[in-house]
Amino acid sequence: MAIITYRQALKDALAEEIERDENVFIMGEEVAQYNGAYKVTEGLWKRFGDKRVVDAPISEAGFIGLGIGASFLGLRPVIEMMFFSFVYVAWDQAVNNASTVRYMSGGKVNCPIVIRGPANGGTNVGATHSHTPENMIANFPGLKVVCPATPADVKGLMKSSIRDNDPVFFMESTLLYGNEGEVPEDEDYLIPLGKADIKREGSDITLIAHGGCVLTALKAAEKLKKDNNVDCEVVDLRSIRPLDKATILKSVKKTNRVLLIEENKPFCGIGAQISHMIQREAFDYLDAPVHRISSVDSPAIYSPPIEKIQVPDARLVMREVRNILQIKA
Amino acid sequence: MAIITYRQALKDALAEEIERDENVFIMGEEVAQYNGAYKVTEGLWKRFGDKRVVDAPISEAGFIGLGIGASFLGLRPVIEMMFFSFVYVAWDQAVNNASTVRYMSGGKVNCPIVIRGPANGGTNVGATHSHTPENMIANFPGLKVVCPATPADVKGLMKSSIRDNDPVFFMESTLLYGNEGEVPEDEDYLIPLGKADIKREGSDITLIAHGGCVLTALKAAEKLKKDNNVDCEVVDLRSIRPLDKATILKSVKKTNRVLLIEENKPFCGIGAQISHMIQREAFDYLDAPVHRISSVDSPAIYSPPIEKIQVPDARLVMREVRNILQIKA
Amino acid sequence: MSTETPETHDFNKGRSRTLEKADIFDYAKDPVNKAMTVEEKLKCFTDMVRIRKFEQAALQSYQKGKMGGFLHLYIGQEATAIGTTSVLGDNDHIITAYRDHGHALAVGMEMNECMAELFGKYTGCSKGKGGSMHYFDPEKGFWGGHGIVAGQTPLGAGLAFALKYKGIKGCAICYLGDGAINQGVFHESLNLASLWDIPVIYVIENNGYSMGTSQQRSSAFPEAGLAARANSYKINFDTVHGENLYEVRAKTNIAVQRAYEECRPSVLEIFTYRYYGHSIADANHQRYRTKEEIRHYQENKDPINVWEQILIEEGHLNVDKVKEIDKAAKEEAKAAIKFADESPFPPPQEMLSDVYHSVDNPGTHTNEGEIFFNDQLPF
Amino acid sequence: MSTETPETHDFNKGRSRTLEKADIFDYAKDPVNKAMTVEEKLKCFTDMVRIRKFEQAALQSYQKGKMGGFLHLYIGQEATAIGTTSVLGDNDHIITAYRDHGHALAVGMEMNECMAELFGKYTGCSKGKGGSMHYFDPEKGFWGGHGIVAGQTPLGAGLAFALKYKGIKGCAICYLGDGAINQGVFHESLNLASLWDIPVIYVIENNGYSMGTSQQRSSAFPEAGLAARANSYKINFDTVHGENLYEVRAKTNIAVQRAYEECRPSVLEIFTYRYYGHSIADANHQRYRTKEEIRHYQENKDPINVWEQILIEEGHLNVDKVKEIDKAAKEEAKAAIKFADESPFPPPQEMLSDVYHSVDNPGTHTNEGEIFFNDQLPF
Ligand SMILES: Cc1ncc(C[n+]2csc(CCOP(=O)(O)OP(=O)(O)O)c2C)c(N)n1
Ligand SMILES: Cc1ncc(C[n+]2csc(CCOP(=O)(O)OP(=O)(O)O)c2C)c(N)n1
Ligand SMILES: [Mg+2]
Ligand SMILES: [Mg+2]
Repeated sequence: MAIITYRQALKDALAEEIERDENVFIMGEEVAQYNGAYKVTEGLWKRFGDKRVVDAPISEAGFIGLGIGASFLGLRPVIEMMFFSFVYVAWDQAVNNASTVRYMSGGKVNCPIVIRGPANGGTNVGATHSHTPENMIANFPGLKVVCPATPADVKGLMKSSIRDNDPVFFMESTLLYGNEGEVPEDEDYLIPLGKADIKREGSDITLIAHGGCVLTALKAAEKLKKDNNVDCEVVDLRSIRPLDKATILKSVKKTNRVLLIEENKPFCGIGAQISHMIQREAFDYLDAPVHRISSVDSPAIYSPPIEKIQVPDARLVMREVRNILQIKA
Repeated sequence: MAIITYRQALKDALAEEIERDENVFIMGEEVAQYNGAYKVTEGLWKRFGDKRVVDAPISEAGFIGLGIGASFLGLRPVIEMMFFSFVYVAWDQAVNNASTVRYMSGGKVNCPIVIRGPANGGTNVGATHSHTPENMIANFPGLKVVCPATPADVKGLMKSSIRDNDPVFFMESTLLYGNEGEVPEDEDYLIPLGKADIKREGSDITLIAHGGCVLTALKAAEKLKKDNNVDCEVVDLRSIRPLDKATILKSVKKTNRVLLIEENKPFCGIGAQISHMIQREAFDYLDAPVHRISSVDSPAIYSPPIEKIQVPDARLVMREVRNILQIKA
Repeated sequence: MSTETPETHDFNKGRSRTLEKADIFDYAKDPVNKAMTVEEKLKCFTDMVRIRKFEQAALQSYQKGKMGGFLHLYIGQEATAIGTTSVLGDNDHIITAYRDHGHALAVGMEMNECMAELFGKYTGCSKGKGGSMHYFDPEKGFWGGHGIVAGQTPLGAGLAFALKYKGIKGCAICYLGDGAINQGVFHESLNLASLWDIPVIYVIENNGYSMGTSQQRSSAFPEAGLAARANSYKINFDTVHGENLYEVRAKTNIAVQRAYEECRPSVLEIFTYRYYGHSIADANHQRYRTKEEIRHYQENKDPINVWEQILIEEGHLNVDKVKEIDKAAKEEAKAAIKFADESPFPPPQEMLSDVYHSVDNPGTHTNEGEIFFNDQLPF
Repeated sequence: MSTETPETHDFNKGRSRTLEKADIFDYAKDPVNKAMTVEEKLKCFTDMVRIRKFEQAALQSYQKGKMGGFLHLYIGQEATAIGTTSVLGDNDHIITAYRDHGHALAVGMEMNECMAELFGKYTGCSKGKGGSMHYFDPEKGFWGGHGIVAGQTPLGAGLAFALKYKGIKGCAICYLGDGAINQGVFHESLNLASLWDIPVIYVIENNGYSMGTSQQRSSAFPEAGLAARANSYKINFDTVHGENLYEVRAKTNIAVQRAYEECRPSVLEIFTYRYYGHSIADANHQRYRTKEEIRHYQENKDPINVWEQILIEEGHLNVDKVKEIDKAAKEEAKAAIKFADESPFPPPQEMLSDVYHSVDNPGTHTNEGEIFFNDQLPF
């Protein structure tokens, strides 16, 4: 195992799958000659050439639609959104076409496409650029949604996503790209979609998160252990749809208390769905209502110090855990 | 009070507001000369002319964006979506521009636009045409979402929506257009956004719904009374954002049992949010977990008899109420 | 007859800019038409008749309450689907909008599966899941049936892109309506197609109206012709009299050869007409167009009549033979109704299949966990 | 000097199709320029210098860590913002993309509020909520500042639509980049603008690149010029040498008069150049363009230098005066930094204001119930 960045792990996954399957190609704005706005595809154009790494004009609806059509004939496009916020200009193509075509054809048409890119706030790029649409996308039966938090996960999940025969929305975070971690070098290192990972075991409370919030939860958990001797279990969902209900419920039944942490806006965010599911299926195990932390319910603010607290941070997680456990700070 | 259809009540609201405020105009595909695909605007073009009732080409992103821009200067466009599913081709304009502009301008720009049209399944028009995006739209801070179920409500809420200075998504149902009911004729008949209506009082269980599902809930409630002597309270949300939390919680605290009914797809649907809210704020009042009925979690199927049961029906509501109350059928 | 230039009382003055006189004998001499066997010519005739009889039968069944939702009839436009697809080869593909029955039958889909789909039956081409607007038969190169106006336009580019990527000499035809050209995604698709040399052919079936809206009311500069929007992207374009099968074939074939040989896109605007309303719900279609206009097209520009006349003049067809073909098509449609009527609806559990490949093919994916989120099911 | 036709070593051969020789003296003689007072001429110069100094100061502050997010510099393009807005009247409006500092200062926004916005301060033009990409000042007719490429294009049509609706003689200028023209929504906007006679002027600021992509790699048929896409919609268009303020003004004025008198849209493509990378993050902008190319523009086509030369030749400016103006602008920028630095950040509760008009103006709406759904707040 090598210690590499999230960005490098992602790039390795892409490169390995391009190498492995001639139907895999990457398409997006500035992914080739420019090496990617966030350098995820750095060096791939040089290595694989124009056919496999394709620079597209600024017309997301056009090239996502094109990718979907190409996938019908067996190609496996990996489409980069420079920011996931930009998928909104292609929303009909991405969610309506990709999610319905298999169904409406009675199973005759498949759509093995991956749409990937960063979906996070906290980088002071303003409201138009900071959307986190994983909840909306996962609302569509027919789509899959993956949100990896660590270098190892991003690699194993990207490889599974590319090999998947359904449309997968693969949501990264610009704030994670530089993080380092151990990553298996096995070329068939595949993590199943829909398998959560317990990133920290604990018995007092279950913290459930995905993407960047997993790290926030872990940070808070360490601090809570130190400060209050509280043992948090941290469940990293990794995949939103499919969702590892079994792992979630098992942990909740063990700890009897839950705090959901997400960067989604609250109304109908991921946390709402999981909260409903937990109270529905583990009602009698709950010692307290399911608590939840999300981004503050307003458009993303630019002002850097204010945006910092608009998205969930460890301090707030700690405050809420203490609140649930009725510990005085 | 006159007995008129939902369609007529909507049309009256539009006509009265056009008459009242010279900044109000209607724009959409086939709204003028064709009288509207669902005849909501029938006669308005003849009465008010080209300026106030505008036929638009098929370019939803273009004319929704145009409406948003026009609203900056004080016009009050009412944009018809022939189907609400078509808002997806204009998603970036509708949700990103409309929801962020006031915030990003520090409050300097307002966007008093209404985007209205039917958002329902159950009419055998297939997966591409049957989306119910109220959950996704309400996810955006900055937007308001209204879903009226009755002729009186559609009138009072439309009038309030047009007079509102924020962007309002007004979601109707083709299945309700023909329904009749008493409607006040007062030209200032305004129903506040965010005020739920208890459409039926009861003490055994609270049924919460919006749009067409309110009628499903009422039908089930009558039958349950007759068959099982169960008294259901039916809360019609009417408005999704703002949301009448007080009325919801009050009813739940009275009945101690809840069934949420919605046509949304389940994952992160409206019901998820309300379920979370109820268990969070009325945990100790719940005698059973919050139950929920949504559309079956697949794209809308065409086949008419199958689609009938894909969306919530009274039979299923009754089954679930009996299940919650542990009544044998 | 079809040889006249569009008259000024044509529904849409915007489109009546002078076209060269369509000389059927010239197009008949086009190599792609000269190469046609008598059998092929008769097949085109038969298939056009079959589309018409199929839809007439479907309409009747609709009126009897046998189906729901929309029904967009193609009647009047038959030469477009038949003419364009008749010059295609095995490596070519097509994709269209919701007015898709004609294209489906043109590529060889059976009346039975098509009718059963309208009835929402399990034996339908999409198992009753897609309905009228969403027919599919990838094995015959038919990729739908798409309900969102212009939503299919980048998909069509994608099909052609895939052919090029795989080194297959082929093309994709993507059909769209005259109203669809105002959707932005079509322009994005044109730009990509030209920029990347994608062998896609956009066929604008200009039937004069998008629902109740004529081109003058929806498209700026209609007098230039809608296909002329291709100009901005340096894409070759042409206009076609849609009632003349020879002309449709000849001009489509030029585009197909361009796709094969130069890997370049084309845009064709085919002037045609729909006799019925926009859909079954459009009962008042005589509000936006006159009876005379409809009659004018039916009498002078009916694609089946025009082709019938040609084949009679060429000596390949006579009145008896026409009657025979008519009758056979009618009976085929009638049998399709019977088939559809007697077929079962999909079982309710079918609601949850064909959503995910991974669910329908367990063991082929690395997937775990819950993928559906039903609190309870109605069956 | 600016009079030469673009050389073949220009960054983008696609755009170097023959333009008529730009004769500054001709444009100087244009009525709109002849009518300029010396004061107005100097104001244009001063304002271009102010934009440049403001951005240079902003860049330095960025490098010192005073702000976050993006910073898209306008330096090199100043004559576009100043030239186009200088012919506008009180009833005219503008809207632009994320590269918006130049336009903001051009309409008279203060350096202080603009700099404070970059610093994320409460005294910023958007209270620190919008940031660099999202400046607004409706009172000065400036409607943003929009982050989504081409997302502002229908909004611009909407502003102009509202003027016409209200019977106000005015127009709206909507600026966009050369990369933005490939977004479908721009085409939808052009169609609507022409179809409905909307007095909107689209100004394509063609600085040669969209991030690292030249027009040849993103736009089919670049040799026709990007403005030529207006052709499809029968919209008048023109191309403009962006380094020559007289030319920018003269050609903008023609479009403005067309909007006033005929209520017709226009498209202008202004050839210009950005000296810095796409944004502060684009450190490697010399990967996609050469140092020579940048130097060529700076030496031959710098809008401030060109205008300076003209005013010196006209006798309105001299070296000392230039220095004075430079110095004043620098000091103004420095003061703005001080202002921004000393201003407070918005209080955390500000997060929840300016989301809804109804929340900020209680009593003015018929609204009840919960509108925010925070389980808890961080402050
Ligand atoms: C995005 C979108 N907007 C609106 C509609 C509703 N609609 C369906 S067909 C149609 C008219 C299309 O006309 P045209 O493209 O000319 O095709 P035709 O029906 O004449 O074959 C409209 C407005 C839709 N399906 N999708
Ligand atoms: C829909 C969308 N796609 C992509 C981006 C990312 N992006 C921001 S600016 C830009 C380049 C735009 O170039 P151009 O239109 O030429 O304007 P310029 O930056 O040169 O002023 C890109 C790709 C975006 N903001 N929005
Ligand atoms: Mg049409
Ligand atoms: Mg540019």
